[in-house]
Amino acid sequence: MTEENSYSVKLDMFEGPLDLLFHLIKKNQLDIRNIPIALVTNQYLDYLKAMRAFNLDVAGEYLVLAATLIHIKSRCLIPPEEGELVEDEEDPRLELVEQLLEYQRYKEAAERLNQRDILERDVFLRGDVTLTEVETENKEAEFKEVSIFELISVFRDLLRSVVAAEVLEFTSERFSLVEKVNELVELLKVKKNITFTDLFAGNVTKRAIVQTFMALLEMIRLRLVRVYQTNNFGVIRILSLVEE
Amino acid sequence: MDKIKPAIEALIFAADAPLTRERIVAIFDDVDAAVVKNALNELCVENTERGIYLEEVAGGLQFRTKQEYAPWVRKLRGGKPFSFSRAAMETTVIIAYRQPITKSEIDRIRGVDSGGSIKNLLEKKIIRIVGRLDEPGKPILYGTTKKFLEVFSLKDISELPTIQEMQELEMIK
Amino acid sequence: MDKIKPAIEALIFAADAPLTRERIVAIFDDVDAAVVKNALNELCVENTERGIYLEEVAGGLQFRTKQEYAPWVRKLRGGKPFSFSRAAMETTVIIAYRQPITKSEIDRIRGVDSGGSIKNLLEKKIIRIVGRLDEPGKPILYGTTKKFLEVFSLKDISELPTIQEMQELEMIK
Repeated sequence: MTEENSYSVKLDMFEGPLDLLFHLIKKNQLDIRNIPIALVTNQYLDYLKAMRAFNLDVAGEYLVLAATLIHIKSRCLIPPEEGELVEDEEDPRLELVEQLLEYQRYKEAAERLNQRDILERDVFLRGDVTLTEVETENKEAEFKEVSIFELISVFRDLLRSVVAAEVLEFTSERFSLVEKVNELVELLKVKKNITFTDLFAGNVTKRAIVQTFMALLEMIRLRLVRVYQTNNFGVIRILSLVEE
Repeated sequence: MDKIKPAIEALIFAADAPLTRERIVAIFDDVDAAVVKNALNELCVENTERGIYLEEVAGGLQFRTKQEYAPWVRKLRGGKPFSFSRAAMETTVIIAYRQPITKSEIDRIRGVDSGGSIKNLLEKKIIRIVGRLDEPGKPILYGTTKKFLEVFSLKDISELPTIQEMQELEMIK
Repeated sequence: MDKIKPAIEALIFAADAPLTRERIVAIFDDVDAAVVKNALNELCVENTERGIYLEEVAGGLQFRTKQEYAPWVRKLRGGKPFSFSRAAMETTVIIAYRQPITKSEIDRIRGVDSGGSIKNLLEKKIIRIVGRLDEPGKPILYGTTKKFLEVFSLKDISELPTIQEMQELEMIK
Protein backbone atom coordinates (compact mmCIF):
# COMPACT_ATOMS: atom_id res chain seq x y z
CA MET A 1 0.00 0.00 0.00
CA THR A 2 1.31 3.35 -0.90
CA GLU A 3 1.23 6.25 1.45
CA GLU A 4 -1.47 7.79 -0.69
CA ASN A 5 -3.85 4.98 0.06
CA SER A 6 -3.95 5.81 3.71
CA TYR A 7 -5.60 9.02 2.57
CA SER A 8 -8.04 7.17 0.40
CA VAL A 9 -10.73 9.73 0.70
CA LYS A 10 -13.32 10.94 -1.61
CA LEU A 11 -13.23 14.67 -1.95
CA ASP A 12 -16.97 14.79 -1.60
CA MET A 13 -16.56 13.33 1.86
CA PHE A 14 -15.69 16.85 2.89
CA GLU A 15 -17.90 19.87 2.55
CA GLY A 16 -14.92 22.06 1.79
CA PRO A 17 -11.44 22.95 3.01
CA LEU A 18 -12.67 24.03 6.45
CA ASP A 19 -14.40 20.73 6.86
CA LEU A 20 -11.21 18.90 5.94
CA LEU A 21 -9.27 20.99 8.43
CA PHE A 22 -11.86 20.10 11.03
CA HIS A 23 -11.46 16.46 10.24
CA LEU A 24 -7.72 16.74 10.85
CA ILE A 25 -8.19 18.59 14.13
CA LYS A 26 -10.60 15.95 15.35
CA LYS A 27 -8.48 13.07 14.11
CA ASN A 28 -5.44 14.37 15.98
CA GLN A 29 -7.53 15.44 18.97
CA LEU A 30 -6.26 18.99 18.80
CA ASP A 31 -7.47 22.13 20.49
CA ILE A 32 -8.86 24.52 17.92
CA ARG A 33 -7.52 27.49 19.87
CA ASN A 34 -4.01 26.12 19.83
CA ILE A 35 -3.42 24.27 16.60
CA PRO A 36 0.09 22.94 15.97
CA ILE A 37 0.17 24.62 12.60
CA ALA A 38 3.11 22.68 11.13
CA LEU A 39 1.50 19.29 11.77
CA VAL A 40 -1.89 20.32 10.45
CA THR A 41 -0.41 22.00 7.38
CA ASN A 42 1.58 18.91 6.47
CA GLN A 43 -1.39 16.60 6.85
CA TYR A 44 -3.63 18.96 4.93
CA LEU A 45 -1.16 19.05 2.05
CA ASP A 46 -0.91 15.26 2.13
CA TYR A 47 -4.65 15.04 1.67
CA LEU A 48 -4.54 17.35 -1.31
CA LYS A 49 -1.78 15.25 -2.81
CA ALA A 50 -3.85 12.11 -2.25
CA MET A 51 -6.85 13.68 -3.87
CA ARG A 52 -4.82 14.57 -6.90
CA ALA A 53 -3.39 11.08 -7.01
CA PHE A 54 -6.96 9.82 -7.29
CA ASN A 55 -7.47 12.23 -10.16
CA LEU A 56 -9.94 14.22 -8.17
CA ASP A 57 -10.36 17.81 -9.06
CA VAL A 58 -9.13 19.79 -6.14
CA ALA A 59 -11.30 22.85 -6.03
CA GLY A 60 -9.70 26.27 -5.82
CA GLU A 61 -10.93 26.78 -2.27
CA TYR A 62 -8.74 23.93 -1.05
CA LEU A 63 -5.71 25.56 -2.59
CA VAL A 64 -6.56 28.92 -1.07
CA LEU A 65 -6.62 27.40 2.41
CA ALA A 66 -3.39 25.53 1.65
CA ALA A 67 -1.74 28.86 0.84
CA THR A 68 -3.16 30.40 4.02
CA LEU A 69 -1.83 27.51 6.12
CA ILE A 70 1.63 27.74 4.58
CA HIS A 71 1.64 31.47 5.17
CA ILE A 72 0.66 31.09 8.83
CA LYS A 73 3.23 28.33 9.28
CA SER A 74 6.01 30.55 7.89
CA ARG A 75 4.96 33.41 10.14
CA CYS A 76 5.01 31.13 13.17
CA LEU A 77 8.52 30.00 12.31
CA ILE A 78 10.01 33.51 12.13
CA PRO A 79 11.36 34.40 15.57
CA PRO A 80 10.33 37.85 16.81
CA GLU A 81 12.95 40.43 16.02
CA GLU A 82 14.90 41.91 18.86
CA GLY A 83 13.32 44.89 20.57
CA GLU A 84 9.85 44.00 19.26
CA LEU A 85 7.16 43.73 21.86
CA VAL A 86 6.21 40.08 21.84
CA GLU A 87 2.91 40.65 23.63
CA ASP A 88 1.70 42.95 20.87
CA GLU A 89 2.46 40.40 18.23
CA GLU A 90 -0.81 39.00 17.03
CA ASP A 91 -1.02 35.24 16.86
CA PRO A 92 -0.86 34.53 13.11
CA ARG A 93 -3.37 31.71 13.65
CA LEU A 94 -6.00 33.99 15.18
CA GLU A 95 -8.02 34.74 12.05
CA LEU A 96 -8.14 31.11 11.01
CA VAL A 97 -9.09 30.03 14.53
CA GLU A 98 -11.96 32.49 14.57
CA GLN A 99 -13.14 31.27 11.22
CA LEU A 100 -12.95 27.68 12.41
CA LEU A 101 -14.87 28.46 15.60
CA GLU A 102 -17.58 30.20 13.65
CA TYR A 103 -17.82 27.33 11.24
CA GLN A 104 -17.92 24.85 14.11
CA ARG A 105 -20.89 26.62 15.66
CA TYR A 106 -22.89 26.26 12.47
CA LYS A 107 -21.76 22.70 11.97
CA GLU A 108 -23.08 21.84 15.40
CA ALA A 109 -26.25 23.79 14.85
CA ALA A 110 -26.76 21.86 11.61
CA GLU A 111 -26.28 18.63 13.50
CA ARG A 112 -28.88 19.63 16.06
CA LEU A 113 -31.29 20.69 13.38
CA ASN A 114 -30.82 17.32 11.76
CA GLN A 115 -31.90 15.64 14.98
CA ARG A 116 -35.26 17.34 15.03
CA ASP A 117 -38.35 15.62 13.75
CA ILE A 118 -37.96 16.30 10.07
CA LEU A 119 -41.03 16.33 7.89
CA GLU A 120 -41.13 13.49 5.36
CA ARG A 121 -38.41 11.69 7.26
CA ASP A 122 -39.71 11.32 10.81
CA VAL A 123 -43.15 12.80 10.72
CA PHE A 124 -45.68 12.98 7.93
CA LEU A 125 -48.63 15.12 6.98
CA ARG A 126 -52.03 14.08 5.77
CA GLY A 127 -51.14 12.34 2.55
CA ASP A 128 -53.13 14.42 0.13
CA VAL A 129 -51.48 17.63 1.20
CA THR A 130 -48.61 18.73 -0.97
CA LEU A 131 -46.51 20.95 1.16
CA THR A 132 -44.90 22.89 -1.64
CA GLU A 133 -48.28 23.93 -2.92
CA VAL A 134 -49.73 25.02 0.36
CA GLU A 135 -49.05 28.68 0.05
CA THR A 136 -49.58 29.37 -3.60
CA GLU A 137 -51.91 26.90 -5.22
CA ASN A 138 -55.58 27.49 -5.68
CA LYS A 139 -57.48 24.85 -3.90
CA GLU A 140 -59.42 22.35 -5.89
CA ALA A 141 -63.15 22.69 -5.71
CA GLU A 142 -64.69 21.14 -2.67
CA PHE A 143 -67.52 18.74 -2.96
CA LYS A 144 -70.70 18.54 -1.14
CA GLU A 145 -71.25 14.97 -0.16
CA VAL A 146 -73.92 13.36 -2.28
CA SER A 147 -75.80 10.41 -1.02
CA ILE A 148 -76.44 7.44 -3.18
CA PHE A 149 -80.16 8.11 -2.81
CA GLU A 150 -79.89 11.41 -4.58
CA LEU A 151 -78.15 9.56 -7.34
CA ILE A 152 -80.92 7.00 -7.45
CA SER A 153 -83.63 9.61 -7.63
CA VAL A 154 -81.94 11.21 -10.62
CA PHE A 155 -81.64 7.82 -12.14
CA ARG A 156 -85.26 6.99 -11.53
CA ASP A 157 -86.35 10.10 -13.32
CA LEU A 158 -84.07 9.27 -16.18
CA LEU A 159 -85.60 5.82 -16.42
CA ARG A 160 -88.98 7.38 -17.05
CA SER A 161 -87.82 8.88 -20.29
CA VAL A 162 -88.28 6.48 -23.16
CA VAL A 163 -84.79 6.54 -24.61
CA ALA A 164 -83.08 6.15 -21.26
CA ALA A 165 -84.88 2.94 -20.42
CA GLU A 166 -83.66 1.46 -23.64
CA VAL A 167 -80.01 2.48 -23.27
CA LEU A 168 -79.41 2.12 -19.57
CA GLU A 169 -79.23 -1.63 -19.73
CA PHE A 170 -76.52 -3.12 -17.64
CA THR A 171 -75.55 -6.12 -15.65
CA SER A 172 -73.15 -6.72 -12.85
CA GLU A 173 -70.82 -8.41 -15.36
CA ARG A 174 -70.67 -5.14 -17.19
CA PHE A 175 -69.72 -3.34 -14.00
CA SER A 176 -66.79 -5.54 -13.28
CA LEU A 177 -65.63 -5.09 -16.85
CA VAL A 178 -65.84 -1.32 -16.55
CA GLU A 179 -63.99 -1.48 -13.28
CA LYS A 180 -61.22 -3.55 -14.79
CA VAL A 181 -60.95 -1.21 -17.78
CA ASN A 182 -60.68 1.74 -15.41
CA GLU A 183 -58.03 -0.02 -13.42
CA LEU A 184 -55.97 -0.70 -16.54
CA VAL A 185 -56.40 2.86 -17.79
CA GLU A 186 -55.09 4.02 -14.42
CA LEU A 187 -52.16 1.62 -14.61
CA LEU A 188 -51.28 2.71 -18.12
CA LYS A 189 -51.46 6.33 -17.12
CA VAL A 190 -48.55 5.71 -14.78
CA LYS A 191 -46.61 3.21 -16.85
CA LYS A 192 -47.44 4.18 -20.46
CA ASN A 193 -46.71 0.63 -21.50
CA ILE A 194 -46.75 -2.71 -19.77
CA THR A 195 -45.95 -6.26 -20.82
CA PHE A 196 -48.63 -8.82 -21.39
CA THR A 197 -47.24 -10.93 -18.57
CA ASP A 198 -47.21 -8.06 -16.12
CA LEU A 199 -50.82 -7.36 -16.95
CA PHE A 200 -51.84 -10.70 -15.50
CA ALA A 201 -49.28 -10.77 -12.73
CA GLY A 202 -51.72 -9.74 -10.01
CA ASN A 203 -54.46 -12.15 -11.03
CA VAL A 204 -54.70 -15.24 -8.92
CA THR A 205 -58.08 -16.63 -9.87
CA LYS A 206 -59.18 -17.93 -13.22
CA ARG A 207 -62.06 -15.48 -13.10
CA ALA A 208 -59.70 -12.53 -12.59
CA ILE A 209 -57.62 -13.60 -15.56
CA VAL A 210 -60.68 -13.90 -17.77
CA GLN A 211 -61.85 -10.49 -16.57
CA THR A 212 -58.52 -8.87 -17.31
CA PHE A 213 -58.49 -10.44 -20.72
CA MET A 214 -62.04 -9.30 -21.48
CA ALA A 215 -61.10 -5.81 -20.33
CA LEU A 216 -58.09 -5.85 -22.62
CA LEU A 217 -60.24 -6.91 -25.58
CA GLU A 218 -62.68 -4.14 -24.77
CA MET A 219 -59.85 -1.63 -24.62
CA ILE A 220 -58.48 -2.80 -27.95
CA ARG A 221 -61.95 -2.45 -29.44
CA LEU A 222 -62.23 1.07 -28.08
CA ARG A 223 -58.74 1.86 -29.35
CA LEU A 224 -57.57 2.74 -25.88
CA VAL A 225 -54.52 0.55 -26.28
CA ARG A 226 -52.40 -1.03 -28.92
CA VAL A 227 -50.84 -4.41 -28.42
CA TYR A 228 -47.56 -5.01 -30.16
CA GLN A 229 -44.61 -7.30 -30.27
CA THR A 230 -41.14 -6.30 -31.37
CA ASN A 231 -40.28 -9.68 -32.87
CA ASN A 232 -41.97 -13.03 -33.40
CA PHE A 233 -41.28 -14.49 -30.00
CA GLY A 234 -40.57 -11.25 -28.24
CA VAL A 235 -42.31 -9.66 -25.31
CA ILE A 236 -45.87 -8.59 -25.97
CA ARG A 237 -46.37 -5.02 -24.92
CA ILE A 238 -49.51 -3.04 -24.33
CA LEU A 239 -49.21 0.61 -25.19
CA SER A 240 -51.61 3.29 -24.05
CA LEU A 241 -53.12 5.37 -26.85
CA VAL A 242 -54.74 7.80 -24.48
CA GLU A 243 -53.40 11.30 -24.73
CA GLU A 244 -53.32 13.43 -21.65
CA MET B 1 -45.85 -5.17 17.61
CA ASP B 2 -48.42 -4.15 20.19
CA LYS B 3 -49.06 -0.72 18.75
CA ILE B 4 -50.55 -1.96 15.55
CA LYS B 5 -53.65 0.21 15.71
CA PRO B 6 -51.94 3.60 15.97
CA ALA B 7 -49.43 2.44 13.36
CA ILE B 8 -52.30 1.68 10.96
CA GLU B 9 -53.83 5.06 11.73
CA ALA B 10 -50.56 6.78 10.89
CA LEU B 11 -50.43 4.90 7.59
CA ILE B 12 -53.97 5.74 6.56
CA PHE B 13 -53.45 9.35 7.57
CA ALA B 14 -50.27 9.66 5.52
CA ALA B 15 -51.58 7.93 2.40
CA ASP B 16 -52.47 10.19 -0.49
CA ALA B 17 -55.53 8.16 -1.43
CA PRO B 18 -57.81 5.66 0.29
CA LEU B 19 -55.64 2.77 1.41
CA THR B 20 -56.78 -0.77 0.68
CA ARG B 21 -56.77 -3.40 3.40
CA GLU B 22 -54.48 -5.58 1.29
CA ARG B 23 -51.94 -2.81 1.04
CA ILE B 24 -51.98 -2.28 4.79
CA VAL B 25 -51.55 -5.98 5.46
CA ALA B 26 -48.67 -6.05 2.96
CA ILE B 27 -46.88 -3.16 4.65
CA PHE B 28 -46.96 -4.90 8.03
CA ASP B 29 -45.25 -7.93 6.59
CA ASP B 30 -43.64 -8.70 9.94
CA VAL B 31 -47.01 -8.89 11.65
CA ASP B 32 -49.46 -11.78 11.36
CA ALA B 33 -52.01 -10.83 8.69
CA ALA B 34 -54.89 -11.93 10.92
CA VAL B 35 -53.73 -9.51 13.63
CA VAL B 36 -53.62 -6.63 11.15
CA LYS B 37 -57.03 -7.51 9.73
CA ASN B 38 -58.49 -7.73 13.18
CA ALA B 39 -57.03 -4.35 14.14
CA LEU B 40 -58.45 -2.88 10.94
CA ASN B 41 -61.90 -4.21 11.70
CA GLU B 42 -61.74 -2.78 15.17
CA LEU B 43 -60.61 0.61 13.89
CA CYS B 44 -63.47 0.70 11.40
CA VAL B 45 -66.15 0.26 14.01
CA GLU B 46 -64.59 2.29 16.80
CA ASN B 47 -66.72 5.25 17.59
CA THR B 48 -64.46 7.82 19.13
CA GLU B 49 -65.02 11.26 20.49
CA ARG B 50 -62.77 12.67 17.83
CA GLY B 51 -63.41 15.06 14.99
CA ILE B 52 -62.43 12.52 12.38
CA TYR B 53 -63.51 8.97 11.60
CA LEU B 54 -62.38 6.15 9.37
CA GLU B 55 -64.45 5.73 6.22
CA GLU B 56 -64.37 2.83 3.80
CA VAL B 57 -64.32 4.51 0.43
CA ALA B 58 -63.16 3.94 -3.15
CA GLY B 59 -61.94 0.47 -2.22
CA GLY B 60 -59.90 1.62 0.72
CA LEU B 61 -59.83 3.35 4.08
CA GLN B 62 -59.56 7.07 4.60
CA PHE B 63 -59.91 9.51 7.46
CA ARG B 64 -62.61 12.09 7.03
CA THR B 65 -63.97 14.82 9.19
CA LYS B 66 -67.27 13.89 10.77
CA GLN B 67 -70.28 15.18 8.94
CA GLU B 68 -71.55 17.09 11.97
CA TYR B 69 -68.53 19.42 11.84
CA ALA B 70 -68.96 20.21 8.15
CA PRO B 71 -70.28 23.76 8.74
CA TRP B 72 -67.00 24.83 10.37
CA VAL B 73 -64.82 23.01 7.89
CA ARG B 74 -66.68 24.77 5.09
CA LYS B 75 -66.16 28.06 6.83
CA LEU B 76 -62.46 27.31 6.97
CA ARG B 77 -62.25 26.40 3.33
CA GLY B 78 -64.17 29.47 2.37
CA GLY B 79 -66.68 29.66 -0.39
CA LYS B 80 -69.52 27.32 -1.01
CA PRO B 81 -68.90 23.66 -1.65
CA PHE B 82 -69.38 22.46 -5.17
CA SER B 83 -72.85 21.12 -5.55
CA PHE B 84 -74.08 19.12 -8.45
CA SER B 85 -76.59 20.77 -10.68
CA ARG B 86 -79.38 18.60 -11.97
CA ALA B 87 -77.68 18.50 -15.37
CA ALA B 88 -74.31 17.57 -13.87
CA MET B 89 -75.95 14.86 -11.80
CA GLU B 90 -77.69 13.33 -14.80
CA THR B 91 -74.54 13.43 -16.86
CA THR B 92 -72.59 11.83 -14.03
CA VAL B 93 -75.13 9.05 -13.66
CA ILE B 94 -75.16 8.28 -17.36
CA ILE B 95 -71.38 8.22 -17.54
CA ALA B 96 -71.14 6.06 -14.44
CA TYR B 97 -73.49 3.43 -15.84
CA ARG B 98 -72.51 3.55 -19.47
CA GLN B 99 -68.77 4.20 -19.42
CA PRO B 100 -66.90 4.46 -21.65
CA ILE B 101 -69.36 6.71 -23.42
CA THR B 102 -69.25 9.51 -25.97
CA LYS B 103 -70.77 12.94 -25.63
CA SER B 104 -73.23 12.34 -28.46
CA GLU B 105 -74.53 9.26 -26.66
CA ILE B 106 -74.97 11.27 -23.43
CA ASP B 107 -76.73 14.02 -25.38
CA ARG B 108 -79.02 11.45 -26.93
CA ILE B 109 -80.01 9.95 -23.58
CA ARG B 110 -80.57 13.32 -21.92
CA GLY B 111 -82.14 14.83 -25.00
CA VAL B 112 -80.13 18.01 -24.50
CA ASP B 113 -76.59 19.16 -25.06
CA SER B 114 -74.33 18.07 -22.17
CA GLY B 115 -71.22 19.95 -23.21
CA GLY B 116 -71.31 22.33 -20.24
CA SER B 117 -71.80 19.57 -17.70
CA ILE B 118 -69.04 17.45 -19.21
CA LYS B 119 -66.59 20.33 -19.10
CA ASN B 120 -67.55 21.07 -15.53
CA LEU B 121 -67.25 17.44 -14.43
CA LEU B 122 -63.90 17.09 -16.15
CA GLU B 123 -62.62 20.16 -14.32
CA LYS B 124 -63.88 18.79 -11.03
CA LYS B 125 -62.18 15.49 -11.87
CA ILE B 126 -65.40 13.54 -11.43
CA ILE B 127 -65.04 12.17 -14.96
CA ARG B 128 -62.11 11.85 -17.29
CA ILE B 129 -61.26 11.08 -20.86
CA VAL B 130 -60.53 7.38 -21.20
CA GLY B 131 -59.86 7.29 -24.93
CA ARG B 132 -61.31 7.82 -28.36
CA LEU B 133 -63.69 5.74 -30.41
CA ASP B 134 -62.29 4.42 -33.66
CA GLU B 135 -65.00 6.06 -35.75
CA PRO B 136 -65.16 9.05 -38.06
CA GLY B 137 -64.36 12.12 -36.02
CA LYS B 138 -62.73 9.95 -33.33
CA PRO B 139 -65.20 10.93 -30.62
CA ILE B 140 -63.88 11.16 -27.07
CA LEU B 141 -64.91 8.50 -24.56
CA TYR B 142 -65.61 9.47 -20.97
CA GLY B 143 -65.47 7.46 -17.77
CA THR B 144 -65.67 8.09 -14.06
CA THR B 145 -62.69 8.64 -11.78
CA LYS B 146 -61.65 7.56 -8.34
CA LYS B 147 -62.76 10.97 -7.19
CA PHE B 148 -66.26 10.08 -8.35
CA LEU B 149 -66.20 7.10 -5.99
CA GLU B 150 -64.93 9.29 -3.17
CA VAL B 151 -67.52 12.00 -3.64
CA PHE B 152 -70.35 9.49 -3.74
CA SER B 153 -68.86 7.39 -0.93
CA LEU B 154 -68.72 4.28 -3.08
CA LYS B 155 -66.27 1.49 -2.42
CA ASP B 156 -66.16 0.66 -6.10
CA ILE B 157 -68.25 1.05 -9.21
CA SER B 158 -70.13 -2.19 -8.60
CA GLU B 159 -71.70 -0.60 -5.53
CA LEU B 160 -73.92 1.38 -7.86
CA PRO B 161 -77.35 -0.17 -7.78
CA THR B 162 -78.26 -2.32 -10.77
CA ILE B 163 -81.37 -1.67 -12.78
CA GLN B 164 -83.16 -4.43 -10.97
CA GLU B 165 -82.28 -3.06 -7.55
CA MET B 166 -83.35 0.33 -8.75
CA GLN B 167 -86.75 -0.93 -9.80
CA GLU B 168 -87.13 -2.70 -6.48
CA LEU B 169 -86.29 0.49 -4.66
CA GLU B 170 -88.88 2.27 -6.71
CA MET B 171 -91.45 -0.28 -5.66
CA ILE B 172 -90.71 0.34 -2.02
CA LYS B 173 -91.09 4.08 -2.24
CA MET C 1 -71.48 23.87 21.80
CA ASP C 2 -70.29 21.02 23.94
CA LYS C 3 -68.35 19.23 21.21
CA ILE C 4 -65.81 21.95 20.72
CA LYS C 5 -62.76 19.69 20.90
CA PRO C 6 -63.72 17.26 18.13
CA ALA C 7 -64.91 20.21 16.06
CA ILE C 8 -61.48 21.82 16.39
CA GLU C 9 -59.85 18.53 15.46
CA ALA C 10 -61.97 18.28 12.33
CA LEU C 11 -60.96 21.81 11.42
CA ILE C 12 -57.25 21.24 11.91
CA PHE C 13 -57.45 17.96 10.06
CA ALA C 14 -59.17 19.55 7.08
CA ALA C 15 -56.74 22.45 6.78
CA ASP C 16 -53.98 22.16 4.23
CA ALA C 17 -51.53 24.16 6.29
CA PRO C 18 -50.90 24.74 9.99
CA LEU C 19 -53.91 26.54 11.37
CA THR C 20 -53.32 29.46 13.68
CA ARG C 21 -55.13 29.70 17.00
CA GLU C 22 -56.53 33.07 15.96
CA ARG C 23 -58.07 31.58 12.85
CA ILE C 24 -59.67 28.78 14.85
CA VAL C 25 -61.08 31.21 17.39
CA ALA C 26 -62.43 33.34 14.53
CA ILE C 27 -64.16 30.39 12.89
CA PHE C 28 -66.01 29.51 16.09
CA ASP C 29 -67.44 33.00 16.27
CA ASP C 30 -70.52 31.76 18.08
CA VAL C 31 -68.44 30.26 20.89
CA ASP C 32 -66.77 32.19 23.68
CA ALA C 33 -63.14 32.77 22.66
CA ALA C 34 -61.90 31.70 26.09
CA VAL C 35 -63.65 28.34 25.70
CA VAL C 36 -62.03 27.77 22.31
CA LYS C 37 -58.61 28.78 23.60
CA ASN C 38 -58.96 26.50 26.56
CA ALA C 39 -59.99 23.57 24.36
CA LEU C 40 -56.99 24.27 22.12
CA ASN C 41 -54.61 24.20 25.06
CA GLU C 42 -56.06 20.92 26.23
CA LEU C 43 -55.79 19.37 22.77
CA CYS C 44 -52.14 20.41 22.51
CA VAL C 45 -51.09 18.57 25.64
CA GLU C 46 -53.33 15.52 25.31
CA ASN C 47 -51.30 12.42 24.81
CA THR C 48 -53.46 9.99 22.94
CA GLU C 49 -53.01 6.42 21.85
CA ARG C 50 -53.43 7.46 18.25
CA GLY C 51 -51.08 7.29 15.31
CA ILE C 52 -51.19 11.04 14.89
CA TYR C 53 -50.47 13.96 17.18
CA LEU C 54 -51.00 17.69 17.21
CA GLU C 55 -47.84 19.68 16.53
CA GLU C 56 -47.43 23.37 17.07
CA VAL C 57 -45.52 24.43 14.01
CA ALA C 58 -44.88 27.54 11.91
CA GLY C 59 -47.24 29.55 14.05
CA GLY C 60 -50.12 27.11 13.80
CA LEU C 61 -51.43 23.68 14.67
CA GLN C 62 -51.16 20.65 12.47
CA PHE C 63 -51.73 16.91 12.72
CA ARG C 64 -48.73 14.74 11.94
CA THR C 65 -47.95 11.07 12.17
CA LYS C 66 -46.01 10.16 15.28
CA GLN C 67 -42.31 9.74 14.80
CA GLU C 68 -42.35 6.13 16.02
CA TYR C 69 -44.44 5.03 13.03
CA ALA C 70 -42.10 6.61 10.47
CA PRO C 71 -40.68 3.27 9.24
CA TRP C 72 -44.09 2.06 8.02
CA VAL C 73 -45.10 5.37 6.57
CA ARG C 74 -41.83 5.49 4.69
CA LYS C 75 -42.54 2.01 3.39
CA LEU C 76 -45.94 3.16 2.22
CA ARG C 77 -44.64 6.27 0.54
CA GLY C 78 -41.80 4.41 -1.12
CA GLY C 79 -38.81 6.15 -2.53
CA LYS C 80 -36.13 7.82 -0.54
CA PRO C 81 -36.99 9.76 2.57
CA PHE C 82 -36.62 13.48 2.38
CA SER C 83 -33.01 14.18 3.15
CA PHE C 84 -30.67 17.09 3.20
CA SER C 85 -27.06 16.82 2.21
CA ARG C 86 -24.61 18.06 4.80
CA ALA C 87 -23.85 21.04 2.58
CA ALA C 88 -27.54 21.92 2.32
CA MET C 89 -27.95 21.51 6.07
CA GLU C 90 -25.00 23.81 6.82
CA THR C 91 -26.24 26.40 4.34
CA THR C 92 -29.75 26.23 5.81
CA VAL C 93 -28.52 26.72 9.33
CA ILE C 94 -26.29 29.64 8.41
CA ILE C 95 -29.19 31.34 6.61
CA ALA C 96 -31.52 30.60 9.52
CA TYR C 97 -29.19 32.25 12.03
CA ARG C 98 -27.83 35.05 9.96
CA GLN C 99 -30.75 36.10 7.77
CA PRO C 100 -30.87 38.25 5.78
CA ILE C 101 -27.54 37.09 4.41
CA THR C 102 -25.71 37.20 1.07
CA LYS C 103 -24.19 34.27 -0.75
CA SER C 104 -20.66 35.63 -0.35
CA GLU C 105 -21.09 35.72 3.41
CA ILE C 106 -22.33 32.12 3.43
CA ASP C 107 -19.39 31.13 1.23
CA ARG C 108 -17.02 32.84 3.65
CA ILE C 109 -18.38 31.03 6.69
CA ARG C 110 -18.39 27.65 5.00
CA GLY C 111 -15.09 28.28 3.22
CA VAL C 112 -16.57 26.87 0.06
CA ASP C 113 -18.93 27.87 -2.74
CA SER C 114 -22.55 27.37 -1.65
CA GLY C 115 -24.21 28.15 -4.99
CA GLY C 116 -25.45 24.60 -5.50
CA SER C 117 -26.96 24.34 -2.04
CA ILE C 118 -28.63 27.72 -2.31
CA LYS C 119 -30.21 26.79 -5.63
CA ASN C 120 -31.39 23.49 -4.18
CA LEU C 121 -32.85 25.12 -1.07
CA LEU C 122 -34.60 27.77 -3.14
CA GLU C 123 -36.16 25.05 -5.27
CA LYS C 124 -37.31 23.20 -2.18
CA LYS C 125 -38.69 26.48 -0.83
CA ILE C 126 -36.72 26.14 2.39
CA ILE C 127 -35.16 29.55 1.74
CA ARG C 128 -36.25 32.53 -0.31
CA ILE C 129 -34.89 35.78 -1.63
CA VAL C 130 -35.79 38.50 0.84
CA GLY C 131 -34.21 41.47 -0.85
CA ARG C 132 -30.98 42.97 -2.09
CA LEU C 133 -28.16 44.65 -0.28
CA ASP C 134 -27.62 48.33 -1.12
CA GLU C 135 -24.06 47.79 -2.21
CA PRO C 136 -22.21 47.63 -5.51
CA GLY C 137 -23.53 44.63 -7.41
CA LYS C 138 -26.71 44.67 -5.29
CA PRO C 139 -26.12 41.18 -3.88
CA ILE C 140 -29.19 39.06 -3.16
CA LEU C 141 -30.20 38.52 0.45
CA TYR C 142 -31.57 35.16 1.55
CA GLY C 143 -33.85 34.20 4.42
CA THR C 144 -35.76 31.14 5.56
CA THR C 145 -39.40 30.43 4.72
CA LYS C 146 -42.44 29.18 6.56
CA LYS C 147 -41.77 25.84 4.97
CA PHE C 148 -38.41 25.80 6.74
CA LEU C 149 -40.28 25.96 10.04
CA GLU C 150 -42.67 23.25 8.91
CA VAL C 151 -39.97 20.90 7.71
CA PHE C 152 -37.94 21.20 10.90
CA SER C 153 -40.94 21.19 13.23
CA LEU C 154 -40.25 24.65 14.63
CA LYS C 155 -42.89 26.86 16.18
CA ASP C 156 -41.00 29.92 15.03
CA ILE C 157 -37.47 30.99 14.28
CA SER C 158 -36.83 31.86 17.93
CA GLU C 159 -37.10 28.19 18.81
CA LEU C 160 -33.63 27.72 17.37
CA PRO C 161 -31.04 27.99 20.12
CA THR C 162 -29.41 31.40 19.99
CA ILE C 163 -25.82 31.88 18.97
CA GLN C 164 -25.15 32.89 22.54
CA GLU C 165 -26.60 29.65 23.83
CA MET C 166 -24.47 27.87 21.31
CA GLN C 167 -21.36 29.69 22.48
CA GLU C 168 -22.18 28.82 26.07
CA LEU C 169 -22.52 25.21 25.08
CA GLU C 170 -19.14 25.52 23.45
CA MET C 171 -17.61 26.85 26.67
CA ILE C 172 -18.91 23.91 28.64
CA LYS C 173 -17.11 21.55 26.32
